[in-house]
Amino acid sequence: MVDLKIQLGGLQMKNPVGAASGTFGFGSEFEDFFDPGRLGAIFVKGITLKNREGNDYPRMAETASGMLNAVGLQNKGVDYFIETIFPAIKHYDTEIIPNVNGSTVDDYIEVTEKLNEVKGIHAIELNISCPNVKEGGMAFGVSCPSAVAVTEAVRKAWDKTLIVKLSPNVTDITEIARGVEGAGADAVSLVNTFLGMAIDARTRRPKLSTVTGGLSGPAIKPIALRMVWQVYHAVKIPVSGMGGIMNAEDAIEFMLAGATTVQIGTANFIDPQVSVKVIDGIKAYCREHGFDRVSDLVGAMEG
Amino acid sequence: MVDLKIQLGGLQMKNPVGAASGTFGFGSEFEDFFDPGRLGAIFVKGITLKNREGNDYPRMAETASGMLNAVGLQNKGVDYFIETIFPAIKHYDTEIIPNVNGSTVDDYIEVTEKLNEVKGIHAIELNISCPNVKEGGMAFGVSCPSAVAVTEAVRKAWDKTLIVKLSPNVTDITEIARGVEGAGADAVSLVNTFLGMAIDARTRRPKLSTVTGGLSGPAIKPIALRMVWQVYHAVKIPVSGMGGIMNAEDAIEFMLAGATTVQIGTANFIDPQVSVKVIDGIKAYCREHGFDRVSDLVGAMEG
Amino acid sequence: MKRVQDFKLKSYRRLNRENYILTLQGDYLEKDMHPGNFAEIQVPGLPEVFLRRPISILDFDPAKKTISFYIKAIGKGTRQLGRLAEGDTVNIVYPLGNSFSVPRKGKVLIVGGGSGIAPFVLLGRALQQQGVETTFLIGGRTRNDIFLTEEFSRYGTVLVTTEDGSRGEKGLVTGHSLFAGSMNFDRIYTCGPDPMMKAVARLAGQRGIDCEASLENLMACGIGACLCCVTPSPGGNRVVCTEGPVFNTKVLGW
Amino acid sequence: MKRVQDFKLKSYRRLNRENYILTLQGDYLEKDMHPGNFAEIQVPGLPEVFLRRPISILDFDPAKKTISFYIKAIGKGTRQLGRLAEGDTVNIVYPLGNSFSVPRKGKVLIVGGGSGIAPFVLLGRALQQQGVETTFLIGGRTRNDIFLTEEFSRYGTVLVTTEDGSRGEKGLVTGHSLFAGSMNFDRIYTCGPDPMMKAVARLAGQRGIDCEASLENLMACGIGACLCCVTPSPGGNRVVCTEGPVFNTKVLGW
Ligand SMILES: Cc1cc2nc3c(=O)[nH]c(=O)nc-3n(C[C@H](O)[C@H](O)[C@H](O)COP(=O)(O)OP(=O)(O)OC[C@H]3O[C@@H](n4cnc5c(N)ncnc54)[C@H](O)[C@@H]3O)c2cc1C
Ligand SMILES: Cc1cc2nc3c(=O)[nH]c(=O)nc-3n(C[C@H](O)[C@H](O)[C@H](O)COP(=O)(O)OP(=O)(O)OC[C@H]3O[C@@H](n4cnc5c(N)ncnc54)[C@H](O)[C@@H]3O)c2cc1C
Ligand SMILES: Cc1cc2nc3c(=O)[nH]c(=O)nc-3n(C[C@H](O)[C@H](O)[C@H](O)COP(=O)(O)O)c2cc1C
Ligand SMILES: Cc1cc2nc3c(=O)[nH]c(=O)nc-3n(C[C@H](O)[C@H](O)[C@H](O)COP(=O)(O)O)c2cc1C
Ligand code: FES
Ligand code: FES
Repeated sequence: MVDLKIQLGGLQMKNPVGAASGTFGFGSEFEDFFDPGRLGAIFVKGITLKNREGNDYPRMAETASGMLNAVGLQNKGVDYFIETIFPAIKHYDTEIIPNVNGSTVDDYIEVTEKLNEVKGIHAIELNISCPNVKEGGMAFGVSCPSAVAVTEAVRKAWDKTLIVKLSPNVTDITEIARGVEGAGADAVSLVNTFLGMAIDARTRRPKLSTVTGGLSGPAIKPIALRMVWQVYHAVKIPVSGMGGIMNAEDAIEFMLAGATTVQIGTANFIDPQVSVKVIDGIKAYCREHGFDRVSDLVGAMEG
Repeated sequence: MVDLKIQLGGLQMKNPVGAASGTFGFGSEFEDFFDPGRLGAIFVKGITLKNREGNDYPRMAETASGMLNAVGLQNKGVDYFIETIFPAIKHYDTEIIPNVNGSTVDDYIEVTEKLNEVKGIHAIELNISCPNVKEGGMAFGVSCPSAVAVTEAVRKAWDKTLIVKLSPNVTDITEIARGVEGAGADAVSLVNTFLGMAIDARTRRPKLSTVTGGLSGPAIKPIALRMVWQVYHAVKIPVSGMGGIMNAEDAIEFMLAGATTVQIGTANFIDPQVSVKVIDGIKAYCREHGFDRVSDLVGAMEG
Repeated sequence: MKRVQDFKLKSYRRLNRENYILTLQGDYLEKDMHPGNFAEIQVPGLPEVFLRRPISILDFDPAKKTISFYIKAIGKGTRQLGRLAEGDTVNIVYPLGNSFSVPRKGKVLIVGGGSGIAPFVLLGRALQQQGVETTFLIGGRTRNDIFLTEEFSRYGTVLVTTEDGSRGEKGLVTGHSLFAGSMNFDRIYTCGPDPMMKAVARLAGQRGIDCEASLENLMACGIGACLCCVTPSPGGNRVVCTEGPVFNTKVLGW
Repeated sequence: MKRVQDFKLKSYRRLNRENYILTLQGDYLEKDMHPGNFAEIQVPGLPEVFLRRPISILDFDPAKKTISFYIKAIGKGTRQLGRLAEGDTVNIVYPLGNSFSVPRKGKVLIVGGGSGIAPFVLLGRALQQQGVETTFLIGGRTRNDIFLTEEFSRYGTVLVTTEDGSRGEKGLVTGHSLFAGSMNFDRIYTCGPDPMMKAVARLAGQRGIDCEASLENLMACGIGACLCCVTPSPGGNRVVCTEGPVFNTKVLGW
């Protein structure tokens, strides 16, 4: 028997595998494929204060072992989430974790305050790393003072587990991680997408309406893994690791590098059942390699 | 007739395609496959003041659409290059461009001063972005003041075209590009490899002896392309673009994004004849799309 | 119910250099499929093709547990699918998207071009079953670009236009003489290149005829999870893979 | 001269579940190939396999323009190569690396294990042509891991060890009774797992016999351009793909 339970900050998860924000809708999109309640957590798609239409089409481009997206946080706003979406998904036997976004610190605070009143939400993920919005987003996550400022502000408005999602588009991700740790984050999640771009040589035009977008998928895995390893050694709070996880082996590598939990993103598009396969694969690995608790994998890479 | 000639700073190249440092040896390794003199330039493998053994085995790991390397600048030192290697390759009808490395600013200066005396070398590439050495290397390239300092110092020791090779492992590559432009660089080349890592889940050990290494190949192309485009709009000096170029189409995308010349790296390992295919492909593209001069491609992406 | 499922390539029927029909056979076949539904096909064996490709369901046979696709090779993925051998495994997510509305009686026109004709075999059959009188108008550059007309002729009248006049009337579908006369259709269905569909929608609108278009779009997930596949509309961005691919063209503001 | 060249898969011969021989045929075949040379084979159709794979040249036939490889499926790439169908295109860079030295007369011992037996067909033949008396000592876990002995027996005496004693002497190659007696070999050649080669080198050294080992190593380019493939030696890091893969074990300090 392998104990899959894991603790992310104050949040108890029944297994270490979550679905990454923006890649799993609100969970219901996957109901035909498996019971979303099997996941450790669902990081639901990015939420803002008000309704957002997102960016113009085209918003997506395929790249070698990856993809660029420029969705731009299309969503119906926090009130709609609280009133309409959450009631329809809260019965899943898993943690529903809203991904909180804003153009200004006040936006972040307002969204957080509203979520703070909702029973059944035990953690939020503060997204200071979205590369696809004109204002706010990644701008907060690539400078230490602004990352600290927004984390501190949100910390005051939020009573439960606060996970801050970091941008990989920085020189030193450990500096930002330490900053948000000091500002009261209970955990960090990384990485969000890398700022990238694609051009159609034939038309000589950018492939995305926004020119640049966020790169995700296996292409970024080696960089994401390195950052998780660096942050694991730089802070005391737990890390939720992601970036190109396609199977259980990838997930295990992130845990060995120091991730307490993992999130599956782009892989959900390739195989909608991937997350349950990852859960089963982690369990099998623990059994085979003599780990009684999945938590023993965390940081277990041998130097 | 398409005019392939192109000007990189003061350096006249007969076509815009170079071989990237560390991926083409000194050129002679490819003689069986094609005449290295067909290239616009050969950026020969990284040179240091003294002989370096490089890092321990294993130095390489395959990743999704890419590879990690941790060679660590294995080379026999600048004197050996000047006395033994250069005389054997200088007959190639192309520009031989040494890639200059150092652990300290003085190292860089000393190597440069020696090369400055060599007839037939018209440009050097100052590598301030090697992620695989304990001292110097990338450390110079990820902070603007130190990038500026080493560029200024080398500028004084070097009379001809000075190309500075930038690290992509930074928050804002335009800041560093502007810094080295101000410090006297005639051109910038980008990108060097991304700091990444790989773990063997079975053995729970890092795949590289150095734990982290440099990621190259098509996986990084979208990020490299974005950086070239940003730098093109940030500085007046020309850009030599690279990162995952596998074919002519990729090379054209870099030129459309703003690269005056391109460099082929990892692709040389997959197809040793790739660079001539890229030259031919660029020529064909120009013919098809009505460009008389390859230089007209530079920055020709339509917003 | 949507499924991810492995199939075996049962037969490959080449129509010409660029067009082919793939028939897959599975241990199981979902039966709840409707005209306009599509599948997300995983392209095996090509590093450059990372994402699945959306392809309309051409036909299916519950008894044989087969499902087929009509594919036009226009790029890396669609070319690679055409290189598979019989017996190869192909993984698909299906059935996806909404479907064309099928009235209980009346007279309809179906206008298709390019690979946009694929959904019209299932649609034609469903319409016939309801006793709807169907006219198919299929356009292409030359007669070598016109496919599936034999199939369509089982379900209704087939008209053709080609740009070079090598088959049917010369010109674009929207220039067909049909549109000159009185158009007593209750609905027009269209699928094909965007400009064609928009022109058809305009002609329909002018005559007050209801029009449904099935849109193409770059998709990542096909199940409404990524929000990559949007089309603008007066009411905001619409998610093509779940709200569509079939839209009433009024909804799109066309 | 080294070449990058497309070949067609002419025949696939499966030895058992994990071991097989691929024979490729080309429009042209480089003839200047020597025992110990290898090729960098591009693995088609698998996104996870980005780099070529180094594989020793098992044999070649200038008349038929064929070249063959003995491959043990141990990972992604070597498994995928075993899934190719006849007629598939395989691109290789060849011939690469240095080669075993072939003396003009005398008596030699060849010690091989695992996939490390591949270079010894060409070597055995070359030695025979020189009139050298050759003994092959091949080791494996069980008799199901012993291959190519029929080939080898054409060029010399073949001895076998298996760990379970199911064929030949029981134990490791280095435990073979041969090593107990007086070893009047002029040279020992070895290829296989590192620990085996090191043990063989030690035994050779103790007896003052010259020893050549062909090393395995992770390679990116195979042509000396990347410096990824190194092995430590008292004289510094050696580049395995150009200075090797064959080294005199004294050079390696073994
Ligand atoms: C709901 C739906 C149903 C479809 N049904 C069919 C069908 O039955 N048969 C069929 O042959 N095709 C169909 N398509 C189109 C098919 O999905 C594309 O042709 C395919 O994805 C192209 O992939 P590729 O790898 O061959 O092209 P790529 O190499 O990826 O691209 C080649 C070129 O085509 C453009 N392109 C690719 N996909 C699309 C797209 N979806 N929309 C607009 N431009 C695109 C690219 O930007 C590029 O310029 C359908 C699309 C949708 C959304
Ligand atoms: C000069 C030379 C000649 C060779 N000749 C043959 C031959 O004739 N027949 C044959 O079957 N094999 C031969 N090999 C070994 C062969 O190259 C590897 O088995 C192959 O590259 C493995 O690829 P893969 O994708 O199947 O394994 P992967 O999936 O890439 O790796 C599977 C596991 O094997 C390890 N591994 C992979 N390659 C090597 C290597 N080269 N050295 C050490 N560990 C490795 C990996 O680290 C991993 O743990 C030779 C190697 C060299 C260097
Ligand atoms: C289409 C798409 C939409 C995304 N939307 C969000 C989002 O709203 N909020 C967020 O924090 N991250 C978002 N992300 C980032 C992912 O959650 C994840 O951090 C990233 O994709 C890296 O993981 P992966 O490589 O496994 O996909 C999005 C990613 C994709 C591909
Ligand atoms: C094996 C290897 C060795 C390299 N050595 C050097 C080097 O010595 N100096 C340098 O500036 N860049 C070096 N690089 C970086 C390349 O020149 C290039 O910047 C990088 O690989 C990105 O391009 P690519 O994706 O086309 O390979 C090396 C890259 C590889 C893969
Ligand atoms: S393709 Fe992902 S939402 Fe439509
Ligand atoms: S594999 Fe590149 S130098 Fe040997």
